[in-house]
Amino acid sequence: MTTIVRTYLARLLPQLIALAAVLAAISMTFSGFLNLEIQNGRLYGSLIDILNRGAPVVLLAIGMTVVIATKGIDLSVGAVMAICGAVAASFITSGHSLAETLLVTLAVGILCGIWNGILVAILDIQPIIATLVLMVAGRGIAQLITEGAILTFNEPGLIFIGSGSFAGLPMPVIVWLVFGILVALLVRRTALGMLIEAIGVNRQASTLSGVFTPVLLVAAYVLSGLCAAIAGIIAAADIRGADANNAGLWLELDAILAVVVGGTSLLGGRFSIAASVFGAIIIQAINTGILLSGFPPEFNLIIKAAIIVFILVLQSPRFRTAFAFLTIPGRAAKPTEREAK
Amino acid sequence: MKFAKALASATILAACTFGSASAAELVVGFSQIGSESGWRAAETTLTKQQAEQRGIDLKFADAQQKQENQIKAIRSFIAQGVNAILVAPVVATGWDEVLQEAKDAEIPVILLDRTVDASDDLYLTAVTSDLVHEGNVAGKWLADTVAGKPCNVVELQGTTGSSPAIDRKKGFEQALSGHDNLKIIRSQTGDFTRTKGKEVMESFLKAEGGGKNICALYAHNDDMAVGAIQAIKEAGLKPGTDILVVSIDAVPDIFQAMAAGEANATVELTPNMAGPAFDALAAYLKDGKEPAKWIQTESKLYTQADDPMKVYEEKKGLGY
Amino acid sequence: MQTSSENILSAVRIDKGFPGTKALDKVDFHLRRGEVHALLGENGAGKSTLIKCLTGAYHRDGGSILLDGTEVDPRDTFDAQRLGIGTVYQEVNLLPNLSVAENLFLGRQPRRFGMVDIRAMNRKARELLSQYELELDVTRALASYSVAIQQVVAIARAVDLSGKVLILDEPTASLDAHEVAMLFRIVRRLKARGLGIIFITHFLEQVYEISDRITVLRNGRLVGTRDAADLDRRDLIAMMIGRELAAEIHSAHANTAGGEPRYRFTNYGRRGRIEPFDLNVRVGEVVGIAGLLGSGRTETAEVLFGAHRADSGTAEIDGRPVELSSPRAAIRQKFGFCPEDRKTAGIVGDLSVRENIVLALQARRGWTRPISRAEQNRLADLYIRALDIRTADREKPIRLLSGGNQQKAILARWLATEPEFLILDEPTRGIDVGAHAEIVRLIETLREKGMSLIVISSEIEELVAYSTRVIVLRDRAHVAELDGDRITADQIVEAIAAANERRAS
Amino acid sequence: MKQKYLPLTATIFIFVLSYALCAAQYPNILSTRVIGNLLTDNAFLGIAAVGMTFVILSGGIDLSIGSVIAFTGVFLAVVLEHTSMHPLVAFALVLMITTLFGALMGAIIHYLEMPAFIVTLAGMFLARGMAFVLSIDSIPIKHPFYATLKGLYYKLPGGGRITLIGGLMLLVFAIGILLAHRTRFGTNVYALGGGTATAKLMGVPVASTTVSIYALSGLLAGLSGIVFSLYTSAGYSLAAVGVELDAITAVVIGGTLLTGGSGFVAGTLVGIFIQGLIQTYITFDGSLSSWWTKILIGALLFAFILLQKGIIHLSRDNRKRA
Repeated sequence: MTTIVRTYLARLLPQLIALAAVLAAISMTFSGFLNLEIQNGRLYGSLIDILNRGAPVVLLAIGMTVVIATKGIDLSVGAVMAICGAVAASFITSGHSLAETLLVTLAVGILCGIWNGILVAILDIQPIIATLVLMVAGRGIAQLITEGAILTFNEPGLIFIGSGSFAGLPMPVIVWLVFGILVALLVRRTALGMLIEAIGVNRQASTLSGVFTPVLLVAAYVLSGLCAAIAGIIAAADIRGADANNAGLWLELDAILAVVVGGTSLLGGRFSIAASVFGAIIIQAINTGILLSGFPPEFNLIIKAAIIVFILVLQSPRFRTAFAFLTIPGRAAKPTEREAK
Repeated sequence: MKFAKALASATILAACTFGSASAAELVVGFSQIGSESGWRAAETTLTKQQAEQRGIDLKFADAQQKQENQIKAIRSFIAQGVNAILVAPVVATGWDEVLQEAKDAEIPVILLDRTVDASDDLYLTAVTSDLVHEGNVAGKWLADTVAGKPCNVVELQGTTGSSPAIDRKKGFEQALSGHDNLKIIRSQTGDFTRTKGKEVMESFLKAEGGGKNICALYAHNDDMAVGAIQAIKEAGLKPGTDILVVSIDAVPDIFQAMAAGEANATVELTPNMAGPAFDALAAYLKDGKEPAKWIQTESKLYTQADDPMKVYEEKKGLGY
Repeated sequence: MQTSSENILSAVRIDKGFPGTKALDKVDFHLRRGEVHALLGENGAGKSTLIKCLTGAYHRDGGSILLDGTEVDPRDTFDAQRLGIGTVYQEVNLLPNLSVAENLFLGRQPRRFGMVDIRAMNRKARELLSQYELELDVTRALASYSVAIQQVVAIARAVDLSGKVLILDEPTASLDAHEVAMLFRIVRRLKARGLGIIFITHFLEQVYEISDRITVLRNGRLVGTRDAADLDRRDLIAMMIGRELAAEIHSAHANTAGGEPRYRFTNYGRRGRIEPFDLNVRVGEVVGIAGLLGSGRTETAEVLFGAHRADSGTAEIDGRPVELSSPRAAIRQKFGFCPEDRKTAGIVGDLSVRENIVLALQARRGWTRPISRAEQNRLADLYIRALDIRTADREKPIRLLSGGNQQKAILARWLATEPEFLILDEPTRGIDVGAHAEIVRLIETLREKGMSLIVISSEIEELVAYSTRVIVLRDRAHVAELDGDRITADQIVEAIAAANERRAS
Repeated sequence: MKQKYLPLTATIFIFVLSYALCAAQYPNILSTRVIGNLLTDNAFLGIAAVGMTFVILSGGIDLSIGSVIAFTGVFLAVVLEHTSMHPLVAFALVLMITTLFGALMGAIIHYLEMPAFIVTLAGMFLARGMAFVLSIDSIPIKHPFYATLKGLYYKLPGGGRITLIGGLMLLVFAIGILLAHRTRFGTNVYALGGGTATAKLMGVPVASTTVSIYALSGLLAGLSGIVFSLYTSAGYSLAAVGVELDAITAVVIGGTLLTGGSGFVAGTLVGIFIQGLIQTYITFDGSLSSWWTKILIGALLFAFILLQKGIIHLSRDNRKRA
């Protein structure tokens, strides 16, 4: 058991170090950063903000991780967020119950995932192009539902999901924690994780070994759609309205970055949900840090880009080989060790 | 049902079948920026309504927030031979050439809601509010309200680089200059969105001692203010009381907030720019009467004293 | 025979090691001008390593290479080519999306005014190919031509580029007899032009047909170099495997399993891949499949396993009709299949040995019923021990294992599913001698346990050793069946050759 | 007809057919104005798409071009406003910067073995960030030389114009076609798209080709930025958001496979024209709401992908039978 814990820690070490470094850097520019207090029965502080604000990207990153593990990519998640937010808002305002609204919204997310999955798995279209279709059209669909306006609602139950708190933590944090753990358990306690990794590494060999690849591929995109739906609900609930234009805009890129920062290769295969979650939190920490630092906003992108480039270069296979001592055992890429013939 | 109908119309459109091209009446092209905010949607709705009332055939083109698409649309309108063109320019610069083309083709152009950085003989008139003035009104209100007491202000800017963000900041700062008691302590972009407004306000609150150092919030649009109000409430403070909230646009939701005492003031940017524009156009086409180069809409200040719920009811059907 | 005593290429005391193995141990190799020199040895003997050292694909650890008497040290294959050593591989290493002419002149296209002169390039390409009796539309994509033509294009490119030494690494593996004949005509012509040609193949007949001299490697060491005319087949084989062939021949086919066939495929086939065939397999029987590459061997396996759905005929197990529409369907019937192309269709490289072993079993159980980690470990350890899979531990990514151990792990993957019908496509290709023997032994054991097996192999002696029956394929059709005493290397070769002759005539 | 021209021919056919259908409904679409507009309005996108075509042909992707266009515009505006530098010198300088920027990304992709998607995504953030740092205002460019350049156009009968930038786009396409099909570099790009490992074995200088491809994309994005600044006479850091997706779409519609190795620069031009035609049609119709515009564009993209799939499928079948 301890060895499993140790390998798990070893896997997450680079992300933990990067997160610690980012947090340390922020607390140097802003001294009250690490303060946590209880206010109105909930934890209150910048750290909590990071967890809370990171919720959409964390959720998207969870689904994106699984999609990327299959050697795919899902560019449509931002648009699906917008669609699902719009669906949730329009259902709740037209008088449906919270349960119905949530069910329908999640179903719409799943439907979007099935569409992407069919394009990729059945029609065999390259994932990046297949999901581009929904990325382009999806926001239009969301606007079609809201007719371009911000569709506001006042249903306390739905609002609670966005800004309520439970056990001292904001609801979005609870949601992604629970969902993340559920997905992690789902993929690791069942054989799903291994089968998905097998598909990502070698689809042909997996199919020949009897893995039901089309179904699993579709399932990966469905999971991604589901994650986007939850993220969309949270984003809408957070501002008590569905903003079809801005909800999830460009978040697909943040989610992909989160997965890559989390150390999952864009070429598919080995993945770690936890590492991607940390990747998303790192990205959110950078965003929040920039806001707290008081730098003028025109520097936001440059700071973000610089930090991300730095983290990615540290993770690149070549860099890892050149500075092997920095890498952790068990995960170090070994291009030097040639395949013996 | 609406879905199905719209789908059918799109199919027809995709097939490029012959449509019933209506003749005789006035054809006006309208190049809208996009549908990036509720205010924008309301402007589109109102423009279409106004056109319908006057029996004008409005050709609507959405530019998806891109200037290049607007230029393309204007050129297409010229090629199509419309009678007049309305443009809501996404950015102030870069219009000389295409406006010159319209002028050469003798098609009058009316600018809506924002002006451009071009010689004023290139367009018939501009129906806009004064963005700097809006900021100024907001600033004045704040200065009058705090009346000499020291006050730390946090500012939620619009999208970095957009002209409302730049001008509303400028106007506000002008109003504040000379009032040493008012100080902008933090200013970040909230991208004109509720989500970002809320997120940025949360950081402001953390960064300024849980909000104790903040006396007022100035947001470049109401949407960000609405987001920020939620953040203030969640931080355990009373928006409108502990932190004064002043913003711009006067969208319906801010009136609800004002009615609840959570927002203090907003400066109206009327979405009905098309009405005055069509009036000026009609006069011009009828007897060649050149309108003034700038038809300024009112930047009306609304406060909690102005029966916010009544305004809300008036505005909520306009597609905000 | 036109030979010159002058060596065009000499490799002296070449050393090359990989972690854990010594791939080449002070190997000497001399190639004369105008000779075809066969380089032979079992898989894993060091042929490929030697070639890669000569062409700079590997950097040798020791020894020297002399080309035309001057010492050379090619940095990479391109450098070797520039020096005069060109190589043509079994899998054509050209770009299928480029035109034939572009493939021929990539990197040295004729230019006019700084632009590629496409007309001149196409003209030169046609001229060049006419030397090889090829009349092609050189502007068409290479992919639109057969492998044989692509092979000739590759040779034309290599010779045109280098012009001193041509290395042919199993060039005939996927060619039919007619194409082989064409290729050999070309090789003879090149030989007459004074090129030194190194020829690597598994087909001994071809060795005798074309080679002047033969060098044999075994376990990374030089066994010897002989004139082809002075070395008879038996001696050659003895040099290669280090023991008499006779010892290998097993009496397996004597105890042919009796009883009714358990698996009955009738008129089974798929248009464009394999002609309909009849095949019956009994319990405890090994059916060998012989034939040249491209004769439909792999296609037979794939259609049996449902990797490509059959579009004609029926399959029955114990008289009960079954639908083998996909690998999953086949696996439900307790089928297993080790594909030929281990890298692309067999191993899942980044996953551990353990995961590779449990993959098929897990896939059959479905994702909702995971095999516990303890059970996975048990299975992995069981097969690592049983099949002697050499790996530091079961968590090592399988891509880091040697070919033979990868092959054993894939076998283990299927054994873990306790199959009753196992299809092995080239189970011994590209693996070292030790593993080779173990796999042959394993096939025996499985058969004795009552499993039904189909084994495809290009190594005829191997087929002879374990098959109870041998099916011979040619031109994507089943053409002959040998059983009992008729299963001998000569008979099989004859069947293949006869078939091919019939076709050639 | 040669197999490899099939996707290109299909694309051209679709373009001509849709043009005819649109013209049947709105005869004004046939006017020289519309034709002139198609060239002028899409000039910057077309130029950037040429670079994107090379990147995609080699099997890569470049997400940074939109940001680079914005950066170029802002850089030019700032330089021309604050210094007395001649625009031509500024052009040369900015092209050098964007080319180096592209080359740097190419080098990171090749030497650090990082996926192009991520490297150019970071490049996208960086270039946009640099533009912000230079200026957040939209700065008009009032240099007389700009007016001179904009005054250069050929007037067609009927009011249409072939502008300098429209002509420049055609020139860039012509050079791009030559570069792709008539130079060793071009063949090397296709070779990389056909398979990096094999290309390397065949002696293609993989490192320098990869770096050159991204440098070329950077150069053309810079040129596209110059064109954009001429088009709008301004520099604006929020300009050209999402142009990379438009460029990718044009390349895909033009028949180039995203997997690399197959396609035509000329196809991209047709792809650009098809996109331009769709926009023109939507404007002419003038009744489509914002959202239906997006949905329609997505649907058309999907239709083109399916069409391509179909063509490839057919051609594969033909080959098997041959």
